[in-house]
Amino acid sequence: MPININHIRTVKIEQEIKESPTVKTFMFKDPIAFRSKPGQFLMVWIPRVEELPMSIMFSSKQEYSAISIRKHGIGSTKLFDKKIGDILGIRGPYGNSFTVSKKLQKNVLLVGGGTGLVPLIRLADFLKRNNIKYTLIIGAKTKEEILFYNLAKQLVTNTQCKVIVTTEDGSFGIQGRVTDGILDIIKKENFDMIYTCGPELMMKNIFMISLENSIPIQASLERYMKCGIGICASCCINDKIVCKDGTIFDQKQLSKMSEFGKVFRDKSGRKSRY
Amino acid sequence: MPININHIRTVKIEQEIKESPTVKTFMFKDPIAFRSKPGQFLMVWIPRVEELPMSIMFSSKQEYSAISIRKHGIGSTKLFDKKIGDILGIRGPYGNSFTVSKKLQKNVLLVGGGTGLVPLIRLADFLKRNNIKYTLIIGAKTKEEILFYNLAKQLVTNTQCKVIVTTEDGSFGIQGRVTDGILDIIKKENFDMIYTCGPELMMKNIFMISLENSIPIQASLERYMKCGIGICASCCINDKIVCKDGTIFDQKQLSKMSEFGKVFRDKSGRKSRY
Amino acid sequence: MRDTSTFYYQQKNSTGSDILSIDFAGINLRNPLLLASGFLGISQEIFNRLYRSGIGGIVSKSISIDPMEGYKGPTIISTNEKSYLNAIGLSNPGAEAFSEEISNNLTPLIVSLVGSSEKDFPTLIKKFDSLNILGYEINLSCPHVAKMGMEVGDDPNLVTKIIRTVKNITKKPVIIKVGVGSTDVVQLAKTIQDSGADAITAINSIRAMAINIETGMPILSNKIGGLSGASIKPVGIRCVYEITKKVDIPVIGCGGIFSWEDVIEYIQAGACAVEIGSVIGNKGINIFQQITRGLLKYLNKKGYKNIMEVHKLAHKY
Amino acid sequence: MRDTSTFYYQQKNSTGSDILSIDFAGINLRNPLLLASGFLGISQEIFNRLYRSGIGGIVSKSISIDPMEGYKGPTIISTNEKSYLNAIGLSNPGAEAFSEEISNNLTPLIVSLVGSSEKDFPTLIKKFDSLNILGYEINLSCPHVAKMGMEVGDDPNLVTKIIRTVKNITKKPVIIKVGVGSTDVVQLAKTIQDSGADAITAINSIRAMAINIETGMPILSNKIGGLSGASIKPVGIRCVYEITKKVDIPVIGCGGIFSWEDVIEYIQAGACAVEIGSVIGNKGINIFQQITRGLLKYLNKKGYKNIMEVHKLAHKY
Ligand SMILES: Cc1cc2nc3c(=O)[nH]c(=O)nc-3n(C[C@H](O)[C@H](O)[C@H](O)COP(=O)(O)OP(=O)(O)OC[C@H]3O[C@@H](n4cnc5c(N)ncnc54)[C@H](O)[C@@H]3O)c2cc1C
Ligand SMILES: Cc1cc2nc3c(=O)[nH]c(=O)nc-3n(C[C@H](O)[C@H](O)[C@H](O)COP(=O)(O)OP(=O)(O)OC[C@H]3O[C@@H](n4cnc5c(N)ncnc54)[C@H](O)[C@@H]3O)c2cc1C
Ligand SMILES: Cc1cc2nc3c(=O)[nH]c(=O)nc-3n(C[C@H](O)[C@H](O)[C@H](O)COP(=O)(O)O)c2cc1C
Ligand SMILES: Cc1cc2nc3c(=O)[nH]c(=O)nc-3n(C[C@H](O)[C@H](O)[C@H](O)COP(=O)(O)O)c2cc1C
Ligand code: FES
Ligand code: FES
Repeated sequence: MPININHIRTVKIEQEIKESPTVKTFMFKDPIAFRSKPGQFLMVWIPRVEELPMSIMFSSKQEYSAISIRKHGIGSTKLFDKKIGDILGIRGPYGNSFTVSKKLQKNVLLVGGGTGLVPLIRLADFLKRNNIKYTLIIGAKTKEEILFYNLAKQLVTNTQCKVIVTTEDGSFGIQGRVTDGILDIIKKENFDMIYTCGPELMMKNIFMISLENSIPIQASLERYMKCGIGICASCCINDKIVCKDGTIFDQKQLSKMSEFGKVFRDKSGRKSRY
Repeated sequence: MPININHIRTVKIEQEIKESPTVKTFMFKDPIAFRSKPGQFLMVWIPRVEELPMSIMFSSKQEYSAISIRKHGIGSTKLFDKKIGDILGIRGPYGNSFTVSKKLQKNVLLVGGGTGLVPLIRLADFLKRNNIKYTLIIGAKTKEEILFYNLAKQLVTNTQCKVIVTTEDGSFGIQGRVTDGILDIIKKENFDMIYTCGPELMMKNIFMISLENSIPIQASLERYMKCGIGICASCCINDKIVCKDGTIFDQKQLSKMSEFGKVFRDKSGRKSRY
Repeated sequence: MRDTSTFYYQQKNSTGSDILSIDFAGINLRNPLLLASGFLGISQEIFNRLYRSGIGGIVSKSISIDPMEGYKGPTIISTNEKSYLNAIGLSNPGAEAFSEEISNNLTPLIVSLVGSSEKDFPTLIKKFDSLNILGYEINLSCPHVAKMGMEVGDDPNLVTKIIRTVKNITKKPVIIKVGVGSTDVVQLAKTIQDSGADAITAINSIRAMAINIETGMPILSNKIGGLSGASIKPVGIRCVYEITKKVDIPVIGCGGIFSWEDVIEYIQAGACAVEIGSVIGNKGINIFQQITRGLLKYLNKKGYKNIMEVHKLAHKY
Repeated sequence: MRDTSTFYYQQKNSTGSDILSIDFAGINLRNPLLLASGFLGISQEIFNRLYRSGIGGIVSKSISIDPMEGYKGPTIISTNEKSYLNAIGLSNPGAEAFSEEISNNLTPLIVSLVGSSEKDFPTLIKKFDSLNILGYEINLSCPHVAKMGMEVGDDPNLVTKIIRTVKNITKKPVIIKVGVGSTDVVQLAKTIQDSGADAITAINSIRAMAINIETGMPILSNKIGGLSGASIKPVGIRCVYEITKKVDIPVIGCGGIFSWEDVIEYIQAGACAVEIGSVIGNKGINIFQQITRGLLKYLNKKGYKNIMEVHKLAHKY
């Protein structure tokens, strides 16, 4: 029997990692998500509470997968409050994935903000295993809120790759927003691709920078998602179905999106402005 | 996608052979039935008329299959009256098949009456391709009603195999019922298996003879069948579900069947005596 | 009354425990798996074989006063890998022949009855009431035989009349089988409870149809039939859940059970036992043993003492 | 009125022929494939994309007067490879926002409306009647929103009131969408015809449920939802067949269409067009092109001049 990835499968939280005061990572056994491509996401069922899209986090353990949750509204807070031994439901993996070509990509830049770092960490692991040089910029508000720094450091050990941190309050690394430090970094090296995930306004800025500097870009968009399988349209941006056509779009696609960084749809499907 | 053999598939009659005044063979393209094992049957849909179980007939053409119909009641007569180009529905193949062991079977006897010969012709072809010696006894009432004689003759050409015909009126071959001639034949050779299909009372007699002569036997039973997949019980004989446990039973199984040759169930499921 | 203890040794589960045994409406079974009506339901020897192979109980084919030949073929077709469409036309050997068939029955057998008015039932009950059977299931929900199935279930007055008539003349438990027809199944269940029935079976197959596109012809000889199998499981689960929210008499779940997981789902939805049919067309009768094994493994892993510990679990949320 | 000829060049099929074009209730479409309500039905840009990709027409998400957020997740789950269970809770942007969304519409669009009483409809129609749309589909059959779906469809008087109200205030065609609820669908269809509606869509998803056995919890946040996809196709076919036997207004078939074969089956059963939804979850929106290609191949092989030559074929037998 082929596995129906749309069928909710239950997993048990076997390990948790406190990443920051508001972000936790849960590990669970799931061979399917373990084999997913970098950038893909799961729909995560918090029983009798909510179902939320969550990027698939890096996990070094065979057959295991993970998610990293920022405590935010009701749904994510209930998820954040789960403990080892608790049951979650997952379906997926969904979405396309970051495109990496060994021929074209020799030196790439990864720019992540907040939980947008989740897919980038998996991507970093993928790049490492494919011997592609990368620089990862981790953006955070304060030192406390920096995510995955030690993990990222570990990944770049004994490679030419780099991890750079920016904090808005300057309590660690470069002071400023990720978008502030990025120009300097771009000028110093020849990047042939930018991969980014994070708040849409941050990505919009990075996209503008990528255009100005003629560097190709791939951005993973986050939209309100109900189905994850391209039938409800709640995730739409212009004529793109983010959960199915995306979540990752390239420069050409992003250029055509008048709503990128400007308009999103709320839970009822009404358009709102950022 | 795996093929659902229970799904009715339509086939077009591409060739017809008049076997006797009351029996016709229809050939049609069906790769699935072409690959069926000797002794299996199809459920044949005569659109808006009936659905009848029909043994799968021998067909020499790759990817083609065939059925041979005796004109009998309403259903089979409507089927018999079909013409080249007409559409039939089929599902299956169903049922087990004749068991042949190259190690144990060196010289076997095939005894068929009427359309019971259909699965035996396919078996004969199978035996030929496996270089197992056989003697086929074709039973008929009159010369006119002898089925598949030329085909059988063709199959035994350049082999050690034999075709023997018995007619009740003596108009061809040995005079008498198949069961009459059989004793002489059995005495002359060492048969290590009897395969039989035909009217149940005929098979019952052959079964008795097999017991008396200590020759193993496999008989293909025909019962009233509605579903062909073991759910309706209309085909039951004692605690056996003929369409699924059979249609082919061995000596040990037949020995335990108090209803064999005695009792059958009618369309309503009531038991009747032969 | 019924003493089958000497007939079959496997009265208990192979583990020797009572982890699967259930009890409802005065009916006690070694496990909750019943054969659904219409499947292999006319032969005592098959009943014995099913019981030997591990089934909890058996519901016979629906029996009418007179024998019925049923419709011409095709009477059963497959709509997808795990679902079937049937219009058998309630073919059955009739009360006389079937009461003879089961006259020496020792298996846990429920006789399914079908009639077109309340007047049929005294005659039917008379034929069976002295036999060694556990009770009756009355089929008010055959989706494809006019006047004998759903049309009865869709008429609440007739339902009440039939139940009262039957309860008046037998002391054995009376189970009413319902389907999703043109009446609200929860409303119907309330009527059934109020009329004095002992239990409800939900659901029968759902009125449906298939056309062969090559010819444009309806495939079933009766054109319209009943959809069964995996396709209808979510509807069956919903009915059991909704009925057991509103009604107190036990409900037997039926519809699309293919695995032990499906059995647990029905019991969590509120079922006190289950009936299993279509899967036999895919997996044969050994499926009962397979499901039993799966249930035992699950219950042992979870540490339950009896399967009924998961009963109505879904109602808690 | 509507002149989309300059908007999209593919008004005709790629063959340039009218072999797939259909006409019912004053609605003319280049092919019989409509997007079912609730699928991708809130974005004009997606409508344009769907039309470019070959769809015949579009039915919007059911729109209520006020915006609705819908239920919490999960709102859509999969019951098997080709079937889904949903309780979206009729989330929609509301009449105001949606009329703005489609204010420059050039696609063949039918607006689906949902309301809890006949009083809602004048307000709704006022928002849309001056826009470039083909007509309305009124959803009387949502199986999981109290007072806004099936409960309406199950009340024949309310159905009549709603249809009369709507027909009085608009000249555009009015299609009524029905499901299999607690009323006989054929009876309901007669009421709909008698009340003056122009067409019927059958069927909506079927009330159903799924429980996660690991936790014993209902999976959908609303517990009960609607079953759609391949599982319900035989029920949809039956409804279309039975309705078109008794009722003369056109019927749009819906439920479980995954292939061109399914489209032919619905049209042979009596459908004048079809709505397609769940398959998008499996095959994406290119499925419309694929189905169109399959239909053309079949019709050409059979020598038909127009797809409606197979209309109601199954009624001949
Ligand atoms: C593809 C994708 C990947 C994501 N990956 C992660 C991740 O790895 N870690 C993480 O913490 N968060 C991730 N998110 C965000 C996450 O799904 C939630 O949006 C967030 O947790 C807030 O949920 P809430 O219910 O607590 O918020 P609420 O209080 O309900 O709402 C706050 C805001 O969160 C957003 N939101 C709520 N529900 C959803 C939903 N179903 N889909 C999308 N956005 C929603 C909306 O913008 C909403 O306005 C991802 C989102 C998407 C679309
Ligand atoms: C496994 C199997 C293989 C068969 N193979 C062939 C074959 O190759 N060629 C052939 O001509 N016939 C074959 N038959 C018999 C055939 O299926 C019909 O029984 C026969 O054609 C008479 O059908 P009828 O509708 O014309 O008869 P009717 O007039 O309806 O009935 C006459 C008798 O035919 C038998 N019969 C009718 N319908 C069925 C049914 N659905 N299943 C079984 N028996 C039935 C009953 O004994 C019935 O009393 C086979 C039967 C079985 C069970
Ligand atoms: C071939 C067939 C015959 C049936 N006959 C009966 C019957 O006689 N009486 C009855 O109450 N239900 C009958 N049913 C319905 C089943 O008992 C059961 O309710 C339905 O098939 C759903 O269960 P399943 O999905 O496990 O098959 C029949 C179903 C099938 C497929
Ligand atoms: C996620 C989802 C949302 C739906 N929303 C609506 C709706 O708003 N209005 C409506 O009339 N039908 C709605 N439906 C029902 C569909 O339009 C359609 O009738 C049903 O899904 C059967 O068709 P299908 O099997 O092709 O999906 C919805 C179905 C699904 C799965
Ligand atoms: S989340 Fe439903 S279409 Fe993307
Ligand atoms: S024909 Fe139905 S069980 Fe054999």
